[in-house]
Order: sequence, then structure tokens, then C-alpha cells
Amino acid sequence: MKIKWALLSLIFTITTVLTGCDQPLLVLDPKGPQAKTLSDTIIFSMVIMAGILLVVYILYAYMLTKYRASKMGEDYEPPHEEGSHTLEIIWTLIPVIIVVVLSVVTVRSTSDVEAVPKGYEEDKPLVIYASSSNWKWHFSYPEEGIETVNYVNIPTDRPVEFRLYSHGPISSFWIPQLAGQKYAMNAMINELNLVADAPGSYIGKNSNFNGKGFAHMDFEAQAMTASEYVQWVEDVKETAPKLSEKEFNSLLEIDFVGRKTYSSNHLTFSPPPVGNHGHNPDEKDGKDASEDESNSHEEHNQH
Amino acid sequence: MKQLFPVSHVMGFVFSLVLSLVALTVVFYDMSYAMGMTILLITAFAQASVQLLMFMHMGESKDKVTLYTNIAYALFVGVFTILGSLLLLVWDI
Amino acid sequence: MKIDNSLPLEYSTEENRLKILGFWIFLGAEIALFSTLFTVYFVLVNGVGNGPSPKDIYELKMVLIQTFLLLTSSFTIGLGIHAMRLGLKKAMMTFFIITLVLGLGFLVFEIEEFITYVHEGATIQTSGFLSSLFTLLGTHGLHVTFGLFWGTAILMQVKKQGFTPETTNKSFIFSLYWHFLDVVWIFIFSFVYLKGLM
Amino acid sequence: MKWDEFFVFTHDPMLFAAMISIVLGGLAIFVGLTYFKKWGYLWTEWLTTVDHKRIGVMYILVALVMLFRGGVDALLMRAQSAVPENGLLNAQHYNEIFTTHGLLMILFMAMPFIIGLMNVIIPLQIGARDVAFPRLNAVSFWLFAAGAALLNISFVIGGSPDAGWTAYFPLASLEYSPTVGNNYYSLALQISGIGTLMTGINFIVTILKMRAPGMTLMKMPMFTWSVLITNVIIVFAFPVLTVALALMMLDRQFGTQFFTMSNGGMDMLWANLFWVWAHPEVYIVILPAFGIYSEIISTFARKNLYGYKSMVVSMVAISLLSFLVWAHHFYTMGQGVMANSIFSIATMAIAVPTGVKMFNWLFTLHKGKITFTTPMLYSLAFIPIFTIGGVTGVMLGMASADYQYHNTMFLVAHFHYVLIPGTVFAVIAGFHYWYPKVFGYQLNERLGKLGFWLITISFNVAFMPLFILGLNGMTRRMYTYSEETGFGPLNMLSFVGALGLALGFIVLVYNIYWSARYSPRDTSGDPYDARSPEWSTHSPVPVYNFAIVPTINSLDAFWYAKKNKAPFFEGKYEPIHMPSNSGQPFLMGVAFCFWGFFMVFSWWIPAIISALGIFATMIYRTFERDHGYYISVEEIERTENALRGDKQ
Ligand code: HEA
Ligand code: HEA
Ligand code: CUA
Ligand SMILES: [Cu+2]
Repeated sequence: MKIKWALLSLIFTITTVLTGCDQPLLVLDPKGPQAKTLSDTIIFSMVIMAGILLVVYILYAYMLTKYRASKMGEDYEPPHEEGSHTLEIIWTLIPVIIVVVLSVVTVRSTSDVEAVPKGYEEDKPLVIYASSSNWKWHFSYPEEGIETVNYVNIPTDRPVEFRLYSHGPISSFWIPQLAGQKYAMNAMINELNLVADAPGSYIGKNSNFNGKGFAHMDFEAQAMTASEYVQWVEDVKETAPKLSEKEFNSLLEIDFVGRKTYSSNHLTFSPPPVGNHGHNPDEKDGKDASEDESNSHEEHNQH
Repeated sequence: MKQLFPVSHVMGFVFSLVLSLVALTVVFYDMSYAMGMTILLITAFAQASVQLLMFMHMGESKDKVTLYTNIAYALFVGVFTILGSLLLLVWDI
Repeated sequence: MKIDNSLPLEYSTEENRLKILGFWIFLGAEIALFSTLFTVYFVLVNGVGNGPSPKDIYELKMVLIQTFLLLTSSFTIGLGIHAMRLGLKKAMMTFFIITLVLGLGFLVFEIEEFITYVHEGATIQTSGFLSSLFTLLGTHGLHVTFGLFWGTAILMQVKKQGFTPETTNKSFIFSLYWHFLDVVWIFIFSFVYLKGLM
Repeated sequence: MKWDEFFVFTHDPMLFAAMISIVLGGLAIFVGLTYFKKWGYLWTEWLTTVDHKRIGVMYILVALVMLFRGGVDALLMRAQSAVPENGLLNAQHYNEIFTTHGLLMILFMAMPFIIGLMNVIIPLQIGARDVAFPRLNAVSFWLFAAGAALLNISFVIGGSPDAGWTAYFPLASLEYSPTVGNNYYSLALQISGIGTLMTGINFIVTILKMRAPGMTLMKMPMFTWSVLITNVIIVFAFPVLTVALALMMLDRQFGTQFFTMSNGGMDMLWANLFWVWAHPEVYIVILPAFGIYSEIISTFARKNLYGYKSMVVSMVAISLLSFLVWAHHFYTMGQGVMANSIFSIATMAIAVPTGVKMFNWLFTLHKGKITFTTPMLYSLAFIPIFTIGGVTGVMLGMASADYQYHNTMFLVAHFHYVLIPGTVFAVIAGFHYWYPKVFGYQLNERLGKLGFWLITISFNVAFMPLFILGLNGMTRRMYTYSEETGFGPLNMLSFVGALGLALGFIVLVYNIYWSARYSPRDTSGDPYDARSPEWSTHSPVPVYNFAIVPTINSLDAFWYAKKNKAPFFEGKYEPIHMPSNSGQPFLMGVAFCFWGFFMVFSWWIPAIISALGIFATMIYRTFERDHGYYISVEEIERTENALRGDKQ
């Protein structure tokens, strides 16, 4: 047993030394309110879990040191023990309470991160379509009328609404320091709201395996002050080439490209999917699908 | 001849025909979606019970508790799979 | 082999009782299987793409004929088992033959229905909705087809060997299978066709 | 199809080597069997056997081979990621390797190992002479073997599946995964899955109907309980897999639109169906492990299992809950807060019954007399390590937080922390524990303990770093990463751990070899002074298991019989009815294997012919009249005397 404890503490020190010295872990180093909520939730749950582990380990160590055969004497015969109602109630009830607490925290934090961050509800969000194709990310700014590939610039202190979809297999859009991830899929739009507190360059990536080039599918998310951002948009509009349909299609075809910038976007000729969850825009709600069906019925009668 | 057609079986058959007819009303009468689904659910489960209990003799052997548990478990899994999937994939809540 | 004469022949040996229980549990698995197929259908029923919708292709008349055939066959196989318990071999075989013929009739109409669909351009490849529909109906139809072969094999054995613990056990289990197919059909009838036409 | 697409090894030296070693290995076995004239023995004693003990042994043998196959995969992956920008494996290889690693480890290692142990032990634990349907049991095994063979063939013929063991669509569709790899996936899993479903039915009936007189449900040993509940999960979860795989096959090979991106298909439906099955699946592999630990802990603490009733109730609760939580594998798919919250709460609820079990084990040790044998060491190590896996599972269960853990190494660490100390430790512990029952001698304790320490310590070295890597943003399934990510050192540490694990497993194999040669025979049949009925019969167990079926009047009846010096078996010998061997299950498995292979390549005519072959074996079975045979009283006496004669 001693060897094991020694080893565990060894691992622990090694890992803290290896990771702790230069930088905090990405997920626990939030740079925006959404990531902050998540990081707080994670740390809270870690503390609780550490408490649970502690209880289990103390009991465990006690049982193993106290009741080993070598200590119990040759003719010690363990008693028959059926179980104890009191104890059983204790170790059912306390976990139930813990789970209830965790549930409350979960439901709260989940609704928080799914909504526009607190304090920014009034601001007009910047909408960016982020779509993935074979190991690239395309970022289309519908209002600015520009598009980038494999990098995205956003203003700080302004809510950004990413609208995610994919031109192929499911991918997952993730900027660990700004917000949790969400899938980008082919036939529907998923929304991801985030705000960056501080200017800086953040790692963004696809975290959902989507084939051969998956490992290389990361991008840079650059948060800049509002004025810098406006300046950048102006620059792009002036200097970058237009994105033609032909060029866009060839972009979709190739496996990897570097960064690209365009002064128009693909949404005009290759519109994003319309549906939300449930895929079919006109029949979003399964419960009154039948009414919807009767509407579409007329059209179908033609054949 | 008569012993070949026990009353319970004949009744069961008639009953299932009647239930099918009742279910048919959802097509011929204009009614709300909820109403229609309620009728279908009731008639379908009633018919299934007729089959299971009357024709399949579910309660006749010593293992009947096992059989009921088995069917109940299957329904539990089936119902939650259907509802859960709809909740996740179709219903927009 | 111990034979318990107080029970019907199909339950009379331990092995027979094991088989009946085992088959019931298999039916539990079948419920899970069909529930999954229904899940797929319910999720995809609105996914008609460019193809026809349920209302475009379902025909009440065909469905009613199929329903009636299958309901009746379930009734007749019940009578068959009843006759078997009375020890009436000829009556039992007659009822079983009627059942299989009704089952065959059901299958003919179902295939007919499939052919009509395909003629209307509604194939299993057309849309998510049609893929799920054909798979659900097809799985049920395959079960019926399998049942026809199985039932025939059992009839041959009953004819040759008469009522023994084995043949009665097989016949009884077959009847469970057949009734179960009817149960599945009831749900198809209600939640595929009637709901679709509602 | 061109030849070099068919034989994928032609352009890859590593696969070429694998191919050669398979061919040579096969040849060696063939020559060996012929030389020693063992074909007849193999056929009559193994290939046609319906004896649950032998079927169990075959399951375990295949599972061990798969453990090494999957383990070599794991080593390759760890080696590849040990340093940044490593060139050992390219992306395609890495993708095929983690996919097959996941599939092999879960479906062809963990589950069959458990099924093997339950085959060997369950009839013995309930005082039965065989399972309810011995013939069906053989069919189950051969279908499993056919599936396993098929998946392993993919490695050299046609290419392995490469879309992850989860095979998410559209990635796994024909468009994005055009090799036959995912055809192997759908067919190999389908065939072995059908076998597993039949095992489920078989063991439910066996346990419900074939218990020795007096053994009521609440007097069953805990392993039997866990197996009963596991098989209930199997029966209701596997049909979902059957459907999902059938739809996958239809989509890939018959042009249907279930998971397509147009025409009304829905990619998310696959993920949904997959997890409806796969979540219960992970409890299928953990519950029997809980049962094994219960047996071992109570044996070596020399104490009855604490809180027996709550152990049973908690397992029933876990089995029900296991069907209600599948969406926790895709919280990030975009369903609403409401749906995520419901599944989140259901997920965390599983911590409660699992915790009850934890504390019951701990209190079984309380006032016990603990001896640290190899199986006990594994069981004791399970408690603290699995708890780490469990509580990190609860952390993943919190939907919001999972937005940050999902698809990362944190998740990979979680599931290895439950699967290895949970399932793998359990099957190894059970293997050591029940080994003498099957072979009549114990495995060497010193080697056993050496293996234990190597495995336990290395396990933590290999997987603890992954938690940290995950929190640092390292995603799973990345075949390479760049230097500046800073993932290098911890991955190297993890690789060292993986090497240690390999060493541990090599010691285990060596132990089997060493003990076969040098271990003294155990003549008592009950080497640990244990509690449950399997220890009351001889080791190795005679075909008929028990000459006289015991009567059980309490939990741990065998223990009390020993203590009170009361006889455990009462009555006199009677002729015993046994099922006869048959080649039909084996032939059916062969036919299924061919069918699957031809289906993979869409060679319809040969596939139809093989399907007819399958039907032929089924028709043969319906018309077959096989009443088994009887073992006469004289023969029982002879066997019993011989077995007892051994006892000096
Ligand atoms: C043996 C297998 C096994 C077991 C037992 C478990 C057990 C659990 N798992 Fe795990 N899981 C897997 C195998 C397993 N898992 C696999 C293979 C995957 C990934 C598949 C893939 O994507 O490839 C996975 C993935 C996975 C996810 C998906 C994450 C993601 O993809 O983002 C989640 C999320 O909720 C999860 C949760 C849980 C929970 C809550 C438990 C619980 O059952 C744990 C319960 C146990 C305890 C909690 C410890 C003991 C309890 C106490 C000491 C009492 C007190 C405790 C509390 C009150 C908290 N698991
Ligand atoms: C029961 C299940 C199980 C088991 C036991 C293991 C065991 C191991 N697993 Fe695995 N793993 C999974 C189930 C399992 N895994 C699953 C489901 C996935 C997800 C797949 C996916 O993403 O789709 C996964 C994924 C997975 C990954 C993630 C890959 C990625 O996402 O990039 C990694 C990476 O390191 C890994 C490593 C290991 C290691 C090092 C072991 C070690 O414990 C292995 C130890 C065994 C050995 C080392 C074998 C020893 C034998 C020899 C060395 C042979 C000697 C030969 C002779 C003597 C003949 N596993
Ligand atoms: Cu794909 Cu929603
Ligand atoms: Cu899960």
C-alpha cells in the first residue's frame, strides 16, 4: 500500500510541475463570462468530488489497516453482519443531497451559458456564421459582408452569436477560453453565444472527430477592441478580394488551406440551412406536425 | 363444433374488430391532434392487452410474474426510447 | 424426461416450460426492437424531402384488408391452440392451415402495396420518411414470411408425429409468435396509417 | 475493386508483417494439429461441445487474445502521441486503430470475458447441471466468434472501420468513408450482437428456472444476481443495436436515407440510436464486475456480504436508470436546456445506487479478516481507483461543464478509469479466483502479485495525465499535435505507463504458462474456504457439475454447511440427463462468417448462398430429434470415486 501512496503523490507532483509552472490549464483560464461560468462550475464540482474521494479513502484506509488477517489473530472469526438501516440511510441520503445540489448548479449554469451572457442582453450581438468543411472553418459576417477562413476576429465586450453548421460530417466548434463547445451539423443551425472580456489570441478548434485531417483543424480567435475591429473590417472591405461561387466551391473541395480573407461572403449564393432542431424548418414542432402536413399536402398532390 | 369456438376467443376477436373500428374514427371525424392520439393510444393498448392476456395466455403459467415484469420492462424501455428520442431530436423544447 | 400430466402437453416437461419462458423473453426483446423501429419512424416521418408525404401514399382500403386478414389469423391460431389442448389434431391442423393462408394473404396485399408505392415513385431510397416506413413494414413483413416457413415446418411435424410434448410445445410457441406479430401490426395500423391519415 | 484495395497490406509494411504472422500462425496451428493428430479431439471436445464450462473457456480464450490485440493497438496509439509531430502512424492508421481498439476492447474483450466467466460459473453457483438452452449457448458463442473473426479480418482485407467506435454519421457514410471498413463494422457487430442477445435470454431463463431447490432469489450469490440483471439489460438494449446496425448497412449498401444529409435523413438519429444502446452497454460490462468483486471481497474478508438486499436493489435501480441517460453523450448537439437538464439529473442519479454499493463493500471489510491474495488485491484496488472514474463521470454528467470536457482527453481518462479498474480488474480477478475451479490448480501468487502491482501502478501513470491534458484542451482522436500545444511531456509520461501495463500483462501470460507447468494440483475443490456453491464440487468440475444437486436453505449455504459440519449434498445418485454435442452451432457460425464477409463486399450471389446455408442449419435444427443422453449411476460413481481418490 505504501508504495502506491508514494507513487500517487509522485504522479501528482510530476503533473503539477509539468503543467502548473508555465501556464494555467486552458479550460480553467477563462477570458469571457461563459467560460468563466463553466470554469467556476468545474472547480466547484472538483471540490465536491475531492470531498467524496476523501471520505471513501479514509474509510478504505481504516478498513485495510485495521482488519488485515495478520492483525486479527489466528482464530478470529469475523461476525455475520446483515447490514444497518441507519448507515444505509446515511449513505443514500447524503449522495442524494449532493446530487440535488449538483443538479441545481447544472441547470442554472446550463441555462446561463445557453443564453446571451448576463449584462449584455441589451447589446446588439455580432452574428457570425461559422461553418466547417473538410478540415477548415469558414467564418461569414453577414452584416459586414466579409468572410474569413481559419481565423476569426471579434470585438471585445460585445456579445457574439456564432451560428454553426457544417458542409459535411459533424464537427464541434470550440474556443476553450471563451465558451464551451457545440456541434456544427449539416442540416441545422446551432447557436453559440459568447463574449470576450480581454483582447488576445485564443485557440479555437474542431473537437469532434471528422476524418483524416481532424488533427489539423484549428483556428485562431482574435479578440480586439471595438475600434480595432471596425478598422479591421474596413481594411478587409477595401483590400480583400471578393469570394466568387467558383472559388468557394473549390475551397470546399480542398482538404486544407491557410488563412483567407474575402470582402464578400458565401451566404448569398450558398445559404445556410434554415432549420433548427428537428431539421425541417416548416415542421419544427412534432406535436402539431399533422397540421403542418395538411398544409404541405396540397403541394404534394401534384404528383 | 361449438367446443372449437370458445366464447372467450370469439368475444376477444369481436372486441378487437370493434376496437379497430373505433380507432378508425380518427380518420373520418375531424378532431384535434390530442384527441386523436388519445383514442389511438387507448384502442391500441387495449387491443394489445386482449392479445396478450386472452390469446397468448400470459397469466396461465407459474411464471406469470416473470412474464408481466418482462413485458413491463420492455414497455418501459420502448416508451422512454421513443419519448426521449423525440424530445432530443424533434420537439423543440 | 419427467412428464407432468396435470399440465397441458406443451407445458408438460421442464424443458418445455423453459422454452416457453425463453420465448416470452425473446418477445420482450422484440418489443424493444420494434420500439426502436417506431422511434426511427416517428423521428423521420416529417423528413419527406422531395418525396411524397404519408397522406399522399397511404391507402385506407389496403390497410383495412391487411388488418382484417391479420386479426383473423390471430383469432384462428388461438382456436388452433384451443383445439390442440382438446387433443383434436385435425381441427388444430385446419386452423393452423387457415392461419397460414391468411398470413399469406396479408403478405400478398402488403407486397401489392409496396409495388404501388414504388410505382408512384416512393421507394426505400426516396426519403428518410420512406426509408423508415419500408424498414418498419418490411421488418414486420419478414417476420410474417419467416412465420409462414416456420409454421409449415411445425405442421409437417404435427402431421407425422401427432401431439407430443415437443410438437405441442413448438405449436404453442409458434402461436405466441403469431399473436405477437398481430400486436405489432395493431401499432403499425394505429400509429403509422391512422395517425398518418388523421 | 482492385486487388490492392482488397489486400490492404500490399502497400504497408506493418500490415504486411501482421498478415504474414497471421498466415504463419494459422499454418503452425494447422500443422501442429495434424502432426499431433488432434483434429478429432478439437472437433469432439471443443468445436461441437455444448458444455457451458468449455464454452466459457473458449469465450475467455478469445477475449484474452482480443485483449492483446486491442492492447497492441493501444500501445501503438500511445507511442504515436508520446511526442509531438510523431511519424510512427499516419492519420488513416491512427483512425483505424482507435476505432478497432474501442470496438475490440468493449465488444470483443470486456463483454465476452464476462460472458465467459458467467458461462463457467453461473450454473455452478446455482447448483444446475447446465444452462437452460445448451445448444443455443453454443450458437451464441459461434456467432460471437464469427463476428470477432470478421472484424479482425478487416485489418488485412479491405481495411478496418475508421470512423470511431461511435461511427457517427455522416462521417461513417459511404460518401465520407468509402472503404468497406464500416461495412465490417455493421456486419461484424450485427452477427456477434445476435449471439449476445441469445446469451441474454439463455441466462435469464437459466437463473430464473434452474436454481437448486431452496435457492430463492434472495439466496442467490451476488455474482448470479449481477448476471441476471446484466442479461436483462442485454435483452432490452441489444435489439436497439440490431436496428441501428441494420439501418447503417441499408444506408451504406442499399442507398436508403436514414442518416443522410438530404432527402429528409437525419445524422443525429444515428448518434441517438447508438447511445441508446451504448450507454446500457457500459453498465453491461460493469455490473457483472460488481458481482465478481462482491464474491471475492466477501471470500477474502471471510465475511458475508454487507447489505445484501441494498446491493440487489441498487443494481435494479442502475439497470432501470441505464436506459434513461443516453443523451449525456451528446449534450453539445444543440437540444434545449430542458432536455439536457433532464438527462443530466438522471445521469447523476446513478451515483447514488453506485455509492450504496461502494459503502457496502467497504463495510464488508469492516471487522473482517482480510487476506491479500491476488484476486483480492485487484478487488481492493478497484475501490479507490474506480471511485475516481465514477466521480469524474458525475462531473461529465453536468451538462454545462461537459461543454468543456466533451471530446477531450478528460473524457478518455474517465472511461478508462471506469473500464479498467472496473471491468478489466474484475475479469482478471475473476480469472485468478476461479482458475483452480476450471483447471484444478492455482495460478502462482508471486507472479500474480507482481502483475497486479505493475498493472495498477502503470494504469495510473498512463491515465492520470490524460485528465490534465483534457483540461488543457487536448481533444481525443488526434493522431498528432504540435510542439507549442505543450501536450508533449504528459503524453510521454502516459506512454511510459502504457508500457508498464504491457509488462504487467506479459507477466500475467507468463504466469499462466508457469503455473501450467509447475503449480501443485488443488485437490480440495475449495482452495479459499469460500462461501458459494461452485466451491462445493470437484475441481476440475465433472461434466455433470454436481453428482447430487444440493439443497440450499440460506445465503452462503455451503459456508454454513462447512461450519456446522453438515452435509451439503443429500440423497443418492440418479441417472443424469445431459445434452449431446452437436456440430450444428459451429457450422452455423461458419456460415454466418461467410455471409458477413460476402455482404461486406456486396457480393450478393455468394452472400445468398451463405444465407441459404444458415437457413439449412436452422431447418436441420427444427426437424432434428435429439433427446440427449443419460449418464448412468455406475458411471457417476466411477467418476466421483476417481475425483475423490485424488484426494489421497
Ligand atoms: C464501465 C464503464 C462505465 C461506467 C461504469 C461509467 C459510469 C459513469 N459514466 Fe461514463 N463513459 C463510459 C464508460 C462508463 N461510464 C465510456 C466508455 C464513455 C465514453 C464513450 C465514448 O465517447 O467513446 C463514457 C462517457 C461518459 C459521459 C459522456 C461524456 C462526453 O462524451 O462528453 C458521461 C456524461 O455524463 C458519463 C458519465 C458517467 C457517470 C455519471 C457514471 C456513473 O455510473 C458513475 C457512478 C459512480 C460513482 C459516482 C462513484 C461511487 C459513488 C460514490 C462514492 C457515492 C457518492 C458520489 C456522489 C454523490 C457523486 N460517462
Ligand atoms: C474495456 C475497454 C478498454 C480497455 C481495456 C482499454 C485499454 C487501453 N486503452 Fe483504450 N479505449 C477504449 C476502451 C478500452 N481501452 C474505447 C472504447 C476507446 C474509444 C475509441 C474511440 O475513440 O472510438 C478507447 C480509446 C483509447 C485512446 C484514445 C485515442 C484517442 O482518442 O486519440 C487511448 C489513447 O491512449 C487508449 C489507450 C488505452 C491503453 C493504453 C489501454 C491499456 O490499458 C491497454 C493494456 C493492454 C496491453 C498493453 C496489452 C498487453 C499485451 C501485450 C503488450 C502483448 C504482448 C504480446 C504477447 C505476450 C503475445 N484507448
Ligand atoms: Cu444534425 Cu441537428
Ligand atoms: Cu453513458
